[in-house]
Amino acid sequence: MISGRTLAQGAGCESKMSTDFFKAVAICHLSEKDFKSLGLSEGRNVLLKNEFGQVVLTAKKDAGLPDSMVFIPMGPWANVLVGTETGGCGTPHFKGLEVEVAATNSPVLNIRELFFGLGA
Amino acid sequence: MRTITIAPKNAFRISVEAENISTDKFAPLTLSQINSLVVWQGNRQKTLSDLFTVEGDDAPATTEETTIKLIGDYSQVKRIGEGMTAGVVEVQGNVGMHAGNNMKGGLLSIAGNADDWLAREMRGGKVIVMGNAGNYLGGGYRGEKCGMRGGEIEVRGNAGAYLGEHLCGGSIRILGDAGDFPGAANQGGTIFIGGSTYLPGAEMSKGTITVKGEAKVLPSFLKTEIVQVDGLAFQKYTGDNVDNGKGELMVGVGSS
Amino acid sequence: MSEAIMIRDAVCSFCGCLCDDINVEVEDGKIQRVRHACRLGSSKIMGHARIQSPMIRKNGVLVAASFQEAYDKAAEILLAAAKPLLYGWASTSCEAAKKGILLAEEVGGVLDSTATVCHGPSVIGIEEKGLPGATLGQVKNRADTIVFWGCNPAEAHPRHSLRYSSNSCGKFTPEGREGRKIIVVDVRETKTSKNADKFIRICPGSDYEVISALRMLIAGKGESVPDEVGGVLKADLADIAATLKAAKFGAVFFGLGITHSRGRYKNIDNALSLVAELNSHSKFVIMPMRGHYNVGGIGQVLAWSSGYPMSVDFTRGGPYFNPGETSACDLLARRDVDAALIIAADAVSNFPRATAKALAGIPVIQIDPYENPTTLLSDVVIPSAIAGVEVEGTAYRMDGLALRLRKMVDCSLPSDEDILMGILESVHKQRQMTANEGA
Amino acid sequence: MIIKGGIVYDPANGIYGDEMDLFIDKGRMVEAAKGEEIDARGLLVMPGGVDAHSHIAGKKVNTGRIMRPDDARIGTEPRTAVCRPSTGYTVPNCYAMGYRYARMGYTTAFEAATPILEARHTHEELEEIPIIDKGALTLFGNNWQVMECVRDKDLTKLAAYVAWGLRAAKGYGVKIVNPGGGEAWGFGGNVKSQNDIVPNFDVTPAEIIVGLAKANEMLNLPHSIHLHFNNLGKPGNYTTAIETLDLLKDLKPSRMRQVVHVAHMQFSAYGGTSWRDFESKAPAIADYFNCHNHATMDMGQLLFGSATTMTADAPLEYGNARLTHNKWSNHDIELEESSGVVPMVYNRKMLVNAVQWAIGLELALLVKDPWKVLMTTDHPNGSPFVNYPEVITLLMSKPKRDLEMATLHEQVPKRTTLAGMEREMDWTDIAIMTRAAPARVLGLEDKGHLGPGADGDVSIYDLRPEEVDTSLDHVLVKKALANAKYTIKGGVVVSKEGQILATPPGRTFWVDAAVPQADTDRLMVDLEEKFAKYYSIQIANYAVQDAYLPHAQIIRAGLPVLSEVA
Repeated sequence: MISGRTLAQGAGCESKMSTDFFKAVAICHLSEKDFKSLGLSEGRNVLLKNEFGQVVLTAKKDAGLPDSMVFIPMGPWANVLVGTETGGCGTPHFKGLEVEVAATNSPVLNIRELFFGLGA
Repeated sequence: MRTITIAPKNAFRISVEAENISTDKFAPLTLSQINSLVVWQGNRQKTLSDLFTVEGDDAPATTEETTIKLIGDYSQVKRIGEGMTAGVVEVQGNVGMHAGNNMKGGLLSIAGNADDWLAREMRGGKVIVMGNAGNYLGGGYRGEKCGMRGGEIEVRGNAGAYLGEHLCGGSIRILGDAGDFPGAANQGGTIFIGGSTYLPGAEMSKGTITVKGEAKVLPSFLKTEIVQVDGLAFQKYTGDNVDNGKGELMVGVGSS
Repeated sequence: MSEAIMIRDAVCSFCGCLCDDINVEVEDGKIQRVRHACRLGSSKIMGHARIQSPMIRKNGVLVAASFQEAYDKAAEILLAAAKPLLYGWASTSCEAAKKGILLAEEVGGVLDSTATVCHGPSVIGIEEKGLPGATLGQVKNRADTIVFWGCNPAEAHPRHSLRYSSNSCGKFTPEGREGRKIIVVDVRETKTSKNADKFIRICPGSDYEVISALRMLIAGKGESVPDEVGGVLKADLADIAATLKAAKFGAVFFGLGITHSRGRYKNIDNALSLVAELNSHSKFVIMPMRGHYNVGGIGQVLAWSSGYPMSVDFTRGGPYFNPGETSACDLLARRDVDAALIIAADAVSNFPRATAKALAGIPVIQIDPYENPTTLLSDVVIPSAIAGVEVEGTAYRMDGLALRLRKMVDCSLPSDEDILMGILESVHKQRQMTANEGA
Repeated sequence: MIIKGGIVYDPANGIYGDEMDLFIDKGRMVEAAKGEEIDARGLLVMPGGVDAHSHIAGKKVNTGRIMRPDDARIGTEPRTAVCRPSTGYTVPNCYAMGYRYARMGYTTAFEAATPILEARHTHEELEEIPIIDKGALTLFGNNWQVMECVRDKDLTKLAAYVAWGLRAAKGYGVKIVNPGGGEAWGFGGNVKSQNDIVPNFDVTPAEIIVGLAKANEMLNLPHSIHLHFNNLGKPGNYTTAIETLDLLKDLKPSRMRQVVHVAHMQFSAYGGTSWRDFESKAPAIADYFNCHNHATMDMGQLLFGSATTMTADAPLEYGNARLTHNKWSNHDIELEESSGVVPMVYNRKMLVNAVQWAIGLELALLVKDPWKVLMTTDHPNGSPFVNYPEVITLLMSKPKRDLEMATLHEQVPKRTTLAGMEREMDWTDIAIMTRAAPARVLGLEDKGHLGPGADGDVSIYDLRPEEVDTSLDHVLVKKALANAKYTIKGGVVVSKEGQILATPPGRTFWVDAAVPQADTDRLMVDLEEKFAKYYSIQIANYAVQDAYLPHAQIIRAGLPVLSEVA
């Protein structure tokens, strides 16, 4: 799993509670082949899981991605899958994480739902 | 022989900086003087007795004849044994960051795990860890050209990333696995890793790194011969050739 | 209706490009139109929904409060803490940063910037090797070869290519894109790689090895390099090495693709050596693609104030620096702070989930123009005016160049600088009261 | 304020160790005043120290800090009720700079090299340095507009540009560093002599230097051109130095001062053909200075230990980095300059370093007139400024020099003439080299002396000039100079016995030179094209805004004199 900036993520990062930001960021890019082999179609969701957490995202085809790699715009959804370890130098691994991906019928949590229970 | 035993009064939420817990600092002091040594918890300056119970012989002794026993959990206590030149510091559990910083002599033994930066810039003496050690074991400070310069470190478990960075002397022995980049910019120290690791010896110019298990080796190392050490076969490499390094890297045969 | 005013050559305060040719049309005290800015800049300058009033959490709910009440509550939280974290600083002015450093000294806290989750590894790399760089105009006027390594300016810094790099024209580069060789190194195809002459796809986490192989090839020691490194054929690497050596002026821009991946600061360290060595053959410079518009500025201010550019621990009075120990993510993950002030950054969104969770367990003060997930778990929320739109100030571009941010429109909210001064004054006041009570 | 009974050295006013009272009122020296009395009976009293060449602020300095956390940790001092925290040794933080200068009795220091484009940054840092008064020299020697004016022999346009550039940078004077070499470095090259053609610009370094010197005098600037020679730091470079100085010997200064100030002469007084046969040519350089009156120099003394080299001479720094295999930062500034930073450790057992150490001292001791030699270490290139007491005691004590010499590489006496040098400086020499001369060289009329109207900057040392043997008691002298008994800045005691008592903000001097509007109009045509095509920022955002100099002190120059000439 790789997370990183996109135009839409950048344009929305000062209105994080908005639906535009949700649409821009709560997504998961997959290669065409992976998209097909998971039996996905436009608008379907995927469940991503690793030792740090799990998150549901809307699947999106990306011709530029190699197989077995997913890309998620940087932000709170991607960070569910990121661990706290910084290797002693302060920066967590936001890229190059192993995740399991499966198609799912579960809904994508919106930003308030995503942080429900975390707040005071 | 004078033995002083210290135990935390409570568990620490905010880490404690206790560079005064060292044989050199304790040796010339009576117990009540030791009790009033300064420790820091965040921005609060405290005395040792605010946070710890201190027991043992009251009469000062030489540093060589001083032993400090640390009972309880010290995983949130930093800089224990900093700069010590002789004597013994015995940690019965885990220890926090920077234990044995700039240590020059004596023995620091840790029964549990040690956090990052153990024995940073060590110059002499011996450190033994029965459990695991964190990142930057025997490393240097940020931006310095030299890490550990002398002495001996042994870790019975695993070690974290960047162990022995800028190593200028001394020896480090890890019985388990080591994290990424052990012995980076090694300038003359010796590292032994019983288990596996990743990209050892980056930019090393001198010294030796032996990896008994598997290791991903940089493309800038030159594969030379197979050598036998203590009945085991090792693939020998020289490097790091990006800097025309003359270091030796030995990796157990059977790995890539 | 008042007449429209045109503000010319204003500085955009979105990303590290700090484009300074922005024209803004203001009418009735509102921004009507933004010219020359990219989608990111326009979006920022046109504005979003704002927090309207200071808020203090009472019985689990944020309720409106006065600014003074918010300053007093913030000061109370900071004074009660043995180790407060003051985090953010990337999207505000240097003037605010200066006050923030003063506050961190005053309350004995740890000050860290968002660099810690983006180019922090670059800083550590620079501490190992130094930074052979240049201003962006030097690249524009001279570069005939440009490498984008692990960065995607087409999405993160949309005007970079036209103003400063691949597509810009200058004195010795009149042909612009036509006269340049563009190489993109990444783990995936991006909009940036589509504009490249050569795209090198490497395996995730193999940056260090690939750079070592390039250093060997450039030094003419390629014989021992294996046939494939990091998923790239040696022939392709040799080809790149030859291109780099033949450059008249080369520039390497690198991004989070290299700092966030396995190897982290060692990747940067190696890239810095590569560029230093290339200077024996051709002229070469390298620079990080800084994200938030003033993440460079907080680094500069902190360096001249404390000696260190990020992750500075003031708890013992004298500055101490050690990323991995004094950096925000580590302190939170280790539960080694007992209060936090988050300013001009959304830590809850941008930190790993478990790290963000640690913020829920301690009192949090937020200073920000916008509501975001950090607001959800803050105890004091103080809305601020936006530097570079509503307040003047200083920002440092990704190449270290300082520019003056303009004020385009009025705002009834105080600036970050004012808010920090308000908190600082309350800190002094409460200290004085405690001292008087003691006496 | 009254300073009672000090032994005063104020060479600018012809006072050489007289016992007298001094008076300060409203921040200035006056004939008589009342108020706080400072007991200075029998103690050494001098004007506040003036450092005319030091790298204290700006991008280079901060780059040094950022790449050297190893240095920052050395000088850590916690915050106090009066002081912000201090860090660093060779690259101290801003606060430490102010406190450490003040502790030594210095009240003024000038940043030696600022590109116009990055002057905003320099002023941000200068403003953050407490206590001392400051100024920044502006770099012109590799500037496209300058080279084009010189190529076109358009001196009036060049003068208009210098005036415009100083105003844009809020700069104090004209600094020239390896002219032409910085431009050549834009494509990785350098110039090898003052007569090389600068690639793509069809001018020579010699033409740039002479052109800027003439413009400097046309503008009647308080300071002369401030020159870092081509080939600096290279064996055999003393010929470049002498030949370049000779280009300027017939120029008439517009004020009572030199025509050229040579920065850190030590680095340009080298003989030999390589580092193997490297030797001192200080005698030849000193000879030139003794026979000519158009030039002054500062020592650029090198001391053993840690340093951080930082200069606009970027190709030199690349060479340093490759030679020492050390970290290397470079920073090219579009259309204007280049620069570099490399940490360094000077070792007394290394022949080259030991010879360099000797050269600085030879220069100061061989030049007969102390008004021609300023004491500097080119902070932090030769050594950090906190080591000035070491340099001063080396100049004052032959026994101290002998002690040092005994620890050096044994070839030093063969490669230098220092061993045979008997001269020991006195307090008058020192007061000139550290106070009166730097102020005069910079053209700071109210600095470096204690006459009525001068700034109320006074340093008082716990030394009795009438008792102390500066030759034998060098340990005592060095200790006393490190922490003045009192440092008074603008009539305020800022430091007492090493303790900082007050941190008033210092002023920043800059020079506003008026030029005929017609020249500026012609110039703007060129500049507008440059900004449209080549600069990466708009002309509207270029000049340093007034907000960055809340404590500005503007010195006027230019037009009236221009019209007189016409």
